[in-house]
Amino acid sequence: MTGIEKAFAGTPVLRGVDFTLAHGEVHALAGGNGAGKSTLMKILQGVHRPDAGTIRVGGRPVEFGAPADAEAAGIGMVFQEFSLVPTLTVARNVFLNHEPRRFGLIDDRAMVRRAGEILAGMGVDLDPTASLHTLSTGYWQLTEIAKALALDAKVLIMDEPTASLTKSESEALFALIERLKGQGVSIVYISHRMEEIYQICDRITVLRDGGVVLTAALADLTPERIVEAIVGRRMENALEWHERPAPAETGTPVLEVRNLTAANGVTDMSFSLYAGEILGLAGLMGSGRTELAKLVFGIDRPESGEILLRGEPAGITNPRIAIAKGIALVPEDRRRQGLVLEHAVRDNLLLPVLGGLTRGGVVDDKRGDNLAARLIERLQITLSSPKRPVRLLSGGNQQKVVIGKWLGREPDVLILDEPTAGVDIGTKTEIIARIRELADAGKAVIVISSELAELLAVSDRVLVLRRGTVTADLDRRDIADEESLQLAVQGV
Amino acid sequence: RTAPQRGYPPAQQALAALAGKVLATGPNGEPPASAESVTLTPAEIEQVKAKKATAAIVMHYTGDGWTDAQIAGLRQEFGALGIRIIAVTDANFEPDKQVSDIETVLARKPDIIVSIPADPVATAGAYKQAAAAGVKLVFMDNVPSGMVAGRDYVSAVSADNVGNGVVAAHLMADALGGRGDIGVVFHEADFQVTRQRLQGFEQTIQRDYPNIHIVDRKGVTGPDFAGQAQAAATAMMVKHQNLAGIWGVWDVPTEGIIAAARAIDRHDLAITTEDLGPNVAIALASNQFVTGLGAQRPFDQGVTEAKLAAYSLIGKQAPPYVALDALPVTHANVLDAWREVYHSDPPAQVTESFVGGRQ
Amino acid sequence: MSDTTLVRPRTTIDWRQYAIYIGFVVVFVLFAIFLGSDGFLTSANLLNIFRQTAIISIMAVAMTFVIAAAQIDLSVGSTAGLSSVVAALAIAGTGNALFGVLAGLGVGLAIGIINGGLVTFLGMPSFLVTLAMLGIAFGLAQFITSSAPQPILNDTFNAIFGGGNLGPIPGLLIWTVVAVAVGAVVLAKTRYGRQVLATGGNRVAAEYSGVNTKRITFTVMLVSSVVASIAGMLYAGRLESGRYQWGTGDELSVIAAVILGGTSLFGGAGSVIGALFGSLLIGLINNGLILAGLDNSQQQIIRGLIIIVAVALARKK
Amino acid sequence: MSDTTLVRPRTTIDWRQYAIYIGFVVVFVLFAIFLGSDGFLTSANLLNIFRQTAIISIMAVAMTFVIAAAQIDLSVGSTAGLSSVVAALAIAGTGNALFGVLAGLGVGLAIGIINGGLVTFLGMPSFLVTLAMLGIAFGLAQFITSSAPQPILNDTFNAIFGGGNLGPIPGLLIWTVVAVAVGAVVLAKTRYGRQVLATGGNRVAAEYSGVNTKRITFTVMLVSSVVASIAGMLYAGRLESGRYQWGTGDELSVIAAVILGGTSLFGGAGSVIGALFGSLLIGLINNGLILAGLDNSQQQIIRGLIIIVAVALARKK
Ligand SMILES: Nc1ncnc2c1ncn2[C@@H]1O[C@H](COP(=O)(O)OP(=O)(O)OP(=O)(O)O)[C@@H](O)[C@H]1O
Ligand SMILES: Nc1ncnc2c1ncn2[C@@H]1O[C@H](COP(=O)(O)OP(=O)(O)OP(=O)(O)O)[C@@H](O)[C@H]1O
Ligand SMILES: [Mg+2]
Ligand SMILES: [Mg+2]
Repeated sequence: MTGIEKAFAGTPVLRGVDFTLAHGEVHALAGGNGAGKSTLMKILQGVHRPDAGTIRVGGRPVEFGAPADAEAAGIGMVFQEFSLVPTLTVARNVFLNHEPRRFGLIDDRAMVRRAGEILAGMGVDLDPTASLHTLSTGYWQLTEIAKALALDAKVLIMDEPTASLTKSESEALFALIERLKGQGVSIVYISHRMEEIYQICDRITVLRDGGVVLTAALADLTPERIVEAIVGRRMENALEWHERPAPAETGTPVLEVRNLTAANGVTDMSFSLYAGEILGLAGLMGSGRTELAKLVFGIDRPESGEILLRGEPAGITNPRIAIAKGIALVPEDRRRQGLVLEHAVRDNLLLPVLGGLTRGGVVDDKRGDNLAARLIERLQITLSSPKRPVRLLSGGNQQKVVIGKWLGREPDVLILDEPTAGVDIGTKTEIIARIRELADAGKAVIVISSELAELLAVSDRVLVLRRGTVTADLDRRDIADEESLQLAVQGV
Repeated sequence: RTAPQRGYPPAQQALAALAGKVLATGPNGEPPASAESVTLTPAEIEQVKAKKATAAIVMHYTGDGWTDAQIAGLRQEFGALGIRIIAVTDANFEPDKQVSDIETVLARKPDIIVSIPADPVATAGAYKQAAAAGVKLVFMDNVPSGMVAGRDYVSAVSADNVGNGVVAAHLMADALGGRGDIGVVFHEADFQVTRQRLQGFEQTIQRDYPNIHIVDRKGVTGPDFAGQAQAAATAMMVKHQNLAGIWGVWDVPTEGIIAAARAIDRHDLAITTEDLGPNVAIALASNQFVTGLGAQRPFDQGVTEAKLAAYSLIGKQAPPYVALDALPVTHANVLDAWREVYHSDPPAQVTESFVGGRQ
Repeated sequence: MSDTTLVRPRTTIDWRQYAIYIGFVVVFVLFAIFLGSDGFLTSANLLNIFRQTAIISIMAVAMTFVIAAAQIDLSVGSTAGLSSVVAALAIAGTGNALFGVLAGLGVGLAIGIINGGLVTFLGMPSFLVTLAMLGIAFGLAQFITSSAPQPILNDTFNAIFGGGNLGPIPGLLIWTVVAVAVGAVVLAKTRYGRQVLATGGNRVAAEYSGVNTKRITFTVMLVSSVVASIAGMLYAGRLESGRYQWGTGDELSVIAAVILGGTSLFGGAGSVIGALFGSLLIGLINNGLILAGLDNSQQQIIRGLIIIVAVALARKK
Repeated sequence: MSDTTLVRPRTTIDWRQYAIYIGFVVVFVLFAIFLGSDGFLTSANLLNIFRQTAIISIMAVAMTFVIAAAQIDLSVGSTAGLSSVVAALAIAGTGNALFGVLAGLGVGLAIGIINGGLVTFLGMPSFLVTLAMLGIAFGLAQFITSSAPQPILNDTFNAIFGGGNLGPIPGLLIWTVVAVAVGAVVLAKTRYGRQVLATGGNRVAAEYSGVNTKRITFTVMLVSSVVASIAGMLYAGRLESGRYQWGTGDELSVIAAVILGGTSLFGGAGSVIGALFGSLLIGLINNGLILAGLDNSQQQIIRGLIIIVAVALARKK
């Protein structure tokens, strides 16, 4: 790809980008949120048409009018925002528009079988006949990957494939990438996670504000150099752990969970959370971390056991009560749970706080705009206007909006489920700093993250969950390193 | 079930006795004047032409042969009288739409409005408003409540709907040889015209034909009159295995009754109805299902209404209520009846399907 | 990097924003030119257009909320009909206009609670629930009156509801202005309105944000029925009688007005003012075509063409 | 349509699976018990139910595709009416049944191309386009016939379309079986069917997956109109005449059948067999209530109640 330019509604997004992918290489594409990574790849996939520039595949110039053309040219993509149909099953999504057929009719049994094989190849246990809308983000992500793999593409674009995967799924994926590489498949790998990039990529290209600022073999680069290229300035390692004055784990905990059991998979779970404490939840996919959050926030109902808030039975039966009692949840799935995609960024940011903005029954839009502007500023959300649909934002910027919704208020208990999925390093630092700030101000925070490094960076204490119950309660100081925590998570 | 033998002298005599008679009385009980009595001298016609008057036709509906013939008659006569028609509206049976239509045409300040109220109560206000604006009103069939002939409106011209029902009853008796079980498909709505027909039919059957029993009655409400009637007729025939005949309140529902009889092979069913629509005319001509009907004379009715409107322009005293007698139609006279009703030759399909030689 | 072409929030497709207004102006100007001589521009006629569209406009205000919340209400027409006869019967029975009004509103409340309850608490699709209710209300109205019209002789009632004028201004126009003003402010400016839009845009996300989506769904259905019952009384007052046919088929006109006004059938977006102009556009066309002296079939054809062209033209802009 | 459809209340999915079948069986058994003596169970009557629902069922097959693709088609009823009169006129003119059929199909093609084109290439909401087309087709049919029925004397035509029987089996039943069989296979078992569901379930995702969503949208609208034109000829054959009123109001019955059958108005899911049973359930209720000797107002009330109860009960399962 040479001299690629693209603007949306007059806003330049790509300014003359050159990008080359060598045969059988894994090429990392990095950059801040809104740098233009996804847009560049969507142009290669035929979703967008470039305003200028040329694309060559195997030396031949090509014009992709639609994704079908790119597929025909042997290019497949794992979309950051997914290309899945919620009303269809996993298998039907995986083979969407490429269904195996016998006598002209779709052979569903063969389709389910082959989908099962692909998922197994990814080391995933997921029922191919499960309807997608019943599954959680982790499984959407895996289905999206399987869908791209099903194409047997020569060029495979992966746009933040591990954003909502846990370490074990990611490792399985990396092994798979190695195999594909062996088969001469070329891969573009977009990620915000430095260690992943070093683990599997050969070369890296860094975009900033729609321009290439760095292209080189990873071997000759230090992480610091890359981070500097991405954010445009030197900065200390975001995932450095600062030991904080341990909060007094005495007196009544802000939040206490006793023998909690629920239909969503949580079984006999107990723990307590103290004011000023940051509690990390580690676990495999399906381990019940999200489910725990859903129970505390009143989305799901417990069957037995109790939740105490400041020593009192919380009596939370729906999110409104939870919010009223000072609990906030940054949900795992920004598209389904976090955002009204068609609505303006501003309206999304203000939705939970409208009550506070209402004067004499009418919403005070001026104050609203100011608040929104402050949040956009603080989280460095890249957008053309707060009045445009959040749908048009880049993935990471959408995630920032979800976080912004709750940073807008000062909850006593803040639960963040995969808060930094898809968020760039610069902002990740900002978010972590903000979390520490809140804790220092005496708020209690629960952080769910599949990125253990991040978890270790923020937590004072880490709970390890497996099959919906607590298997370990570790003080941060007693955790030697990521590996030891990963072992605890896998339960070996 | 034994096929009834057609032909019943008492019924035929009753029909003969009925010829030219009008059984209905006016909205306020006025005795009916005959249409023939409404005439204009050449001098009067010149006077009218000189007025260069305009007229609006405000219908409850314009979607069938009857309203078509009415409007055709009005157009012809108004044309002859040099009166320009500035609007023809269709309320689709909705009184509120008709009120809107009246309000709208008043914006064009017509001298005359010829109209059939979709509802005597609901539309009264709007008609009074029109009368107050000095518009001359002539009504067809039905008059808004609380309006008085001569004061609020010129005159009302109506078909003899009671008489039409009576005719259909005698024709039914004739077809059934005076005995048998029959069903009735009526219009389930508060609509005077169709109610009078039902009344005429049922009363005649009960009064004159003790051996004919109405064993089932089902209403249709539209908009799919044919479909509803087919379902109703089918149910009647399923439930009453020896049903000999069905009366349909006008030709459109009757087409559904015909379809029902055809679908379940009841070719011996005797159907009588009202109004001479093309399809029932074909059924009559081809001797299938329909054995007779009572026809109105909508074209003549339109002509008469136009003349009465002209009366009002030149201050000529108009009779408060004019009625046109019902015309019994059978296989024998269907082609002539068509010419009489519509003042035009029957469609090719009707003449072609006439069995048993031209008349 | 903030661009000047500010698209207003909650846009799914830009044309929705202005289509209806452009279309309205274009049609109005054309009629003014070609029908001016036929009395189109007389104030009497322009007031007619308002009078004739008022009832649809008022129901369209409530329907805007229903559709913005990603629901639908097909029972508004027959709810109006039932309320008109119940009000008429109550007045005839008690001779008191107030009782009539209360009875009419009662009909709206009852139907709204049933519709809302079934949709909200049994999770039944509003399309089916309200379609069934359409039949039930229509049948009830016909049954309790044995399909006879119920005259209303109470002048106060007839004057307040639809019949009367305030000086030169028809009462129906006042009803419309009030309904539209309230609706527009509530939808665009209040927390409730924003929550309706959020519920329609993404029910789960709204729920996670602390919006009581059940309450929202229930209330939009309830209000729609209550407004429909008021519309029924406006029919009754205007036509000085209650009748089971009042409002028949209005559901389609009301929904059409709302969609013309730029509200998405899929929820999450809505414009009350747009709905008003949608309703006015349809009324404007009907009025103009009658003045033009076209017969019904021609009116039907041209109305369809005008709607398509108006929307298509605006789309191009 | 937009990615917001990623989220849809779960309830709109669960109950659908079996609701309609359970409802159908329950109602059938009740009628069999209480109306057995009124001839409900006679084979003649059961065939009647098929005969009376056939035309709706056939249009419902095509409408299932339209709604599954997140579109709507309100013009099917009047398209049927127009096709019936055009076919009748062509037969009267040429005396040849084949020309009649071709003319009728031509109507469907023309309307389908216009509907599909406006929706697909101008991005106009299908609700508005097809509502406008409803009026245009109806008006045209009335205009070209000056609202007179057009008798059809061609026995071949009348026999093939609706009128005739094949031995004991009504021709309409055969038409229904063929339409449903083809529709069910295409939707469930072909790539086209999957593409329709994907387009309706998440248009963007479908695009990303290489589906030509414009083509899908265009073709579902086109097929819907063509099928409607066939339905029109079935009316014509059954009633041995073409008339502009044939099909009036069918759009609601057809959509109701589809929704009852478990297709979501928001697209992405659809069941042809379900739509058939939806249509049969309505026909079953109508048939039973008429046999029971209820007058229309009572029928309306009870039909509504049965639909609500049937769906609610099934919902509980
Ligand atoms: N369809 C669109 N219309 C308008 N603007 C768009 C559209 N798609 C992307 N943008 C803008 O283009 C810019 C780049 O978006 P893109 O998704 O390529 O960023 P990204 O590098 O993928 O960021 P992230 O790491 O958050 O995924 C963003 O500012 C986004 O708002
Ligand atoms: N094998 C499976 N097949 C289908 N659905 C599953 C399966 N496993 C889990 N789920 C769905 O996913 C949810 C739990 O997975 P989820 O990944 O959200 O758990 P988690 O603890 O939040 O892990 P993570 O936060 O890493 O996703 C449950 O609500 C369940 O509906
Ligand atoms: Mg991206
Ligand atoms: Mg989770």
